[in-house]
Amino acid sequence: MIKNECMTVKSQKQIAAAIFELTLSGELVSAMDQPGQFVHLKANDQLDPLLRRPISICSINQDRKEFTMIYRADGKGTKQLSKKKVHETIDVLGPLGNGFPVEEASFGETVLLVGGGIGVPPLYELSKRLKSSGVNVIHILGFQTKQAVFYEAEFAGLGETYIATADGSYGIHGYVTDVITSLENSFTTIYSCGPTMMLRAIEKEYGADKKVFLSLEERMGCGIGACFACVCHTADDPDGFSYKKVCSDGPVFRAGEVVI
Amino acid sequence: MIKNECMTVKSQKQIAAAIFELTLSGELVSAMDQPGQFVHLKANDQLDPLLRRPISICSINQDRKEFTMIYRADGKGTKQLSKKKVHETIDVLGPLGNGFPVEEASFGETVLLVGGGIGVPPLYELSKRLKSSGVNVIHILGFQTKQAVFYEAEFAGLGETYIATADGSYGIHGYVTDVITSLENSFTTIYSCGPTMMLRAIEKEYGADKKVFLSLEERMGCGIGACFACVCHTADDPDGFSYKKVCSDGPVFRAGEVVI
Amino acid sequence: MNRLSVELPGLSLKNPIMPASGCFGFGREYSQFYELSKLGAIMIKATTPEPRFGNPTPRVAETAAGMLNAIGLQNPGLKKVISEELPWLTQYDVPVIANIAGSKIEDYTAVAAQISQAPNVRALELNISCPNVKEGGLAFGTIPEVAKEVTKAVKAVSKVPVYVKLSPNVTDIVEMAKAVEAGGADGLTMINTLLGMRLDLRTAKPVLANRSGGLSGPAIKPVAIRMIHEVSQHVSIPIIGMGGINSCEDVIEFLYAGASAVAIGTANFSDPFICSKVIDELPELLDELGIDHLSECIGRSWR
Amino acid sequence: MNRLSVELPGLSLKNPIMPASGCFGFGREYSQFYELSKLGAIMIKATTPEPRFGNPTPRVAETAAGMLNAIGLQNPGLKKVISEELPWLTQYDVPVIANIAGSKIEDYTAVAAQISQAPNVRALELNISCPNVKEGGLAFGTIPEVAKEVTKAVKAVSKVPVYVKLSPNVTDIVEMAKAVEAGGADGLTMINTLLGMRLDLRTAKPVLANRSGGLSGPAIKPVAIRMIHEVSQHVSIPIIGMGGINSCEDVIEFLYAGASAVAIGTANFSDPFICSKVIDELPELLDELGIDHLSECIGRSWR
Ligand SMILES: Cc1cc2nc3c(=O)[nH]c(=O)nc-3n(C[C@H](O)[C@H](O)[C@H](O)COP(=O)(O)OP(=O)(O)OC[C@H]3O[C@@H](n4cnc5c(N)ncnc54)[C@H](O)[C@@H]3O)c2cc1C
Ligand SMILES: Cc1cc2nc3c(=O)[nH]c(=O)nc-3n(C[C@H](O)[C@H](O)[C@H](O)COP(=O)(O)OP(=O)(O)OC[C@H]3O[C@@H](n4cnc5c(N)ncnc54)[C@H](O)[C@@H]3O)c2cc1C
Ligand SMILES: Cc1cc2nc3c(=O)[nH]c(=O)nc-3n(C[C@H](O)[C@H](O)[C@H](O)COP(=O)(O)O)c2cc1C
Ligand SMILES: Cc1cc2nc3c(=O)[nH]c(=O)nc-3n(C[C@H](O)[C@H](O)[C@H](O)COP(=O)(O)O)c2cc1C
Ligand code: FES
Ligand code: FES
Repeated sequence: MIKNECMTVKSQKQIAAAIFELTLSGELVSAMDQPGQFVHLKANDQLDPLLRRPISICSINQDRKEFTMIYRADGKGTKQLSKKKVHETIDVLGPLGNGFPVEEASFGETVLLVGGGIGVPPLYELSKRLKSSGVNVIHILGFQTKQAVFYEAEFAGLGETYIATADGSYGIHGYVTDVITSLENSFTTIYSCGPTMMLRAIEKEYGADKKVFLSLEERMGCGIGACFACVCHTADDPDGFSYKKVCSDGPVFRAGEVVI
Repeated sequence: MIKNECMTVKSQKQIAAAIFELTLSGELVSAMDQPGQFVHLKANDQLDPLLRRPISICSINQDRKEFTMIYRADGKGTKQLSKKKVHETIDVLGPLGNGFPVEEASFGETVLLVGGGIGVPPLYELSKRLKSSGVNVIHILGFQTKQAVFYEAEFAGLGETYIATADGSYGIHGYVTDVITSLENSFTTIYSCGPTMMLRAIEKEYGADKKVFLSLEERMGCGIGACFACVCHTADDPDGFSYKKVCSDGPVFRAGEVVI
Repeated sequence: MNRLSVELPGLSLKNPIMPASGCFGFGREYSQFYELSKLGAIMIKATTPEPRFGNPTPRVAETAAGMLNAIGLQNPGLKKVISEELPWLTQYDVPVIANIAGSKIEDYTAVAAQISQAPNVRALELNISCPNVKEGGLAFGTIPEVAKEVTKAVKAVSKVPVYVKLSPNVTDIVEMAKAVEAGGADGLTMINTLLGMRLDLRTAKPVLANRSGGLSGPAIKPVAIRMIHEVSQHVSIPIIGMGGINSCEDVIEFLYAGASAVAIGTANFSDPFICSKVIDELPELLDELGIDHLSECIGRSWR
Repeated sequence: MNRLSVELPGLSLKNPIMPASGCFGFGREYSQFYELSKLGAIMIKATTPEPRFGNPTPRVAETAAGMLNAIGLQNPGLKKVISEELPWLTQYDVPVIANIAGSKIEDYTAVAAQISQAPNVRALELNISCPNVKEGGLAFGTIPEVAKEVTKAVKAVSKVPVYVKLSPNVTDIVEMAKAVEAGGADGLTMINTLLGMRLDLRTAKPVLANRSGGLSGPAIKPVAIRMIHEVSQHVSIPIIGMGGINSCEDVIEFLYAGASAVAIGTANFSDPFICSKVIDELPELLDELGIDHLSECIGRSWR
């Protein structure tokens, strides 16, 4: 059930270069049931910026009716968001979309959670859920550079965690795909979120042999499936009329389901 | 010398229905030398609302580098202004325009200060200055209704003060012009600020016999004389090409100087 | 007395508020938020004879107090709209205005002839002004003679009144309005989006895959008001106004300008409850303004 | 090397930044804030043969991310501009672009012949697109043949290159641009304001005394970018771009679209230092984008 609520800022802090962690509380949290869903936010009641911003849910605390997200303050909307202080409110529409299927991994299995940049956050709630189902989680998290790294300790607390940086300033020098190749090939499933290039590489390499779930990004209007801004072709009809909407059919798709 | 400064909110409080008193501090105050000048404000760094808002200077405290203004939070810009809290900053351009000529009244003279609604504030600094020059000040302040009345005590502390309300809910029932008529005709000068209708009535009645100074209002673009948004005809050439700019030639004009 | 009711050709509206075409799909998504029967009417997504996938993504870009879109008329095609979407909407007590589009006159007549027979379709909205479609659609919206022809052709086959949606991207909007009135239009809807573009600072290329797109939202409201103000004084058919409406105050401004009802587009994206809210809040604003019935507002700026 | 320099017909610009006509008077007021010699050029307020008082007030109204103006070309007239304003500006090392307006061809030629002889006037900007003047001025900006004629006539008498300022209120901006190019224009400036209107909620009447006015500011930027993007691919004369510029990023976007230099209008009102700031900040943005010289940006969206 999608809700629209002015939620209250519980905490806001910068946790890496231009990266903020924001916790909100409100009734809307009770509707959050899948990792990988997102919320659509408006941090102002003015006309500039006009549109909502889609941000993934990073972790959920039902007891406290709180959820946390992590975002990069880069453009107008996210910068405005980063100025919100404790006790102020933010207009939240959510939870939106279909998240990662936790049930696809069973007790004792090993799965890879592969994240790139601001694609990392939704993997955190996912990892917590998988872990509590007894799944063995391995995290491979890629960042541009050392200053951009966040949540290493949090992920490490849940399972083996590899950090890669594109410039080699921290962790493994290279891309997450390099790290996957270097691992022993004992995993059954990949859950991934990050830049399109990264998702394409993962789909290409592992889409055929493993269960692979990819969370896509697309520019959005409504965020709920009404405006057709965020469609992609389905893989079985790449030039035809059939489509999926990233906002309401996704953002998580099974590899091979849509054209990315 | 006009300055542009991000000034700091020292206090902000509501003092009547939708009426706020705001005190700002900064170096810009040192340039404020006349009562009746105004500042041009922008309370946001977004594009909505886009334009600055002209607000009169109500009182100046050079020692503390502070000035106070009083405004009605009515539309977009002023509502936004009213949300600004202590320690936040506001972008101020000022001081602008030419204020009331204090020197036109001499020691021992009696002058009327006639204000209507949000035209009342600039008369406060004026009154303080006149008083300190030994001028006898009488205030006639008109408001719509009881809830809109402000600064009665402040003005009463400086001189005789009459409050009129249009609906009779407080003070004298009627308009400021009614009050003037009822007074003994011993004053030499009127300084006035308020609705155009009121200024016209005062000009018509007293413009010929008394020294009358009127502060006009006009929609503004630049506020500094560059855009020609705020012009009025001069009284000696009411259909011709000669003009005055309310922002930079005014906002205070001598009765009979411009067409109002 | 219902202070908000409006009678227009083919349309008995409970209130003057309807979602604008393309901003509300076929209503399914927004039905999660409020009862669709509450709406004055629904303008459904443009329907073409065949299904269309539309343009590549990105299809939207934000601008100052506005947005650009280049959806490219994606829709499931006439058959599916008639067999799936319109029947679904019959559960609600709300008249449907079917927005129809195409690239040649036959497209328009093909869709009009069939869709106008659906029981809940009470009017057609001829989209002769979509800026995001390459194949010649532009001429319909910018050349008065062509606009008149397509209007005439559709009128000849439609079972319900026909409203023509005008493009603001013309030198003389009054001339266009008069042409479609002469072609038999029962009403006008205006305005569609302004043609615009946004470039990406890093790549230097357009943000939209389609390069240019249609500008909507509050940014275009002054243009819409100006055009409706002009056109309403020169035609005798009613106007459904749109372009940047975001509040009750905006609705009243459109009525003052000369519109008889309004549609809300982009604002649904920032506030999914906007249509419902505006309907709830209108009576209070009328009280404040001392207006008994909404109809008193129509054209008050020039009457 | 000056990374910001631009060479245009008649104009050797230190940088591509100039205040737009009508938003900077004749420079006097802004000279309180910064050294005018810093500017690439100055586009002065429109000059007509005789003094003009302009329209009644209110002359401005705010809109979402924009504003409407209906100043009505108030100016002191040719004689005073030549005897008082232009000489005052000679104290600054800055080329002047004289914006000229009128209601008949003879007005334009009369002003052009004389003002183009002023030593610091390096180019003319033909304002054939002012939406706020009643007497027939509209035809110059909307009918290609008429625009071509006035361009030709002015070219025949001007001592300096002639830039023609295009109105966005047309169906086909490329056609207009080509017409004035054929008329001999040395360059284009675009865009002027969009026609718009705002109504007062209480009175139901237009906020502007002139009823309608010209819409400027960030709201219109996507329209400006789209038009410059189109026109720059179809003419071989340079474009000075304007419409909603508020930042360095906006400047670069206009250059990418195809402008060779830019003018800043409305933004001067919210930030009197805007031109100066943008000039100061441009080099840093070029560094960030890895651009050596600004000229590399021109037309990059379509090259
Ligand atoms: C399903 C989903 C989940 C996301 N989760 C996160 C997250 O957890 N953390 C995070 O930092 N970012 C996330 N993003 C990306 C985030 O939405 C953009 O970074 C953000 O919208 C940019 O807004 P801005 O104000 O910074 O930029 P601006 O440049 O002001 O944005 C302009 C417009 O472009 C859109 N836009 C710009 N970049 C993107 C993008 N990458 N994806 C979609 N729209 C974009 C904006 O929404 C806005 O409409 C997610 C995106 C999607 C689609
Ligand atoms: C010289 C001068 C001094 C003023 N001093 C005061 C003061 O001390 N206290 C006070 O409360 N008000 C004062 N005003 C009026 C004040 O400027 C307006 O009330 C204010 O601009 C309205 O802004 P808004 O955001 O509430 O309204 P909106 O409706 O959002 O305003 C829209 C646009 O119209 C302009 N506008 C609306 N009303 C007026 C108006 N009455 N005068 C000029 N422009 C207007 C706004 O500036 C803005 O550009 C003064 C006006 C002038 C010209
Ligand atoms: C995402 C989007 C899709 C649109 N699709 C259509 C469409 O299919 N048919 C149509 O006639 N207009 C379409 N429009 C235009 C709107 O119906 C409306 O005329 C315009 O957006 C102005 O109103 P607004 O500012 O309230 O959005 C679309 C607008 C948007 C933003
Ligand atoms: C108050 C005002 C006055 C203007 N006067 C003129 C003018 O005299 N001549 C002219 O060619 N353009 C005039 N313009 C248009 C601007 O030069 C510019 O083309 C337009 O405002 C778009 O740029 P902007 O969005 O940066 O303001 C005026 C604009 C404004 C806002
Ligand atoms: S964002 Fe509107 S359909 Fe997905
Ligand atoms: S407001 Fe611009 S000249 Fe007065």
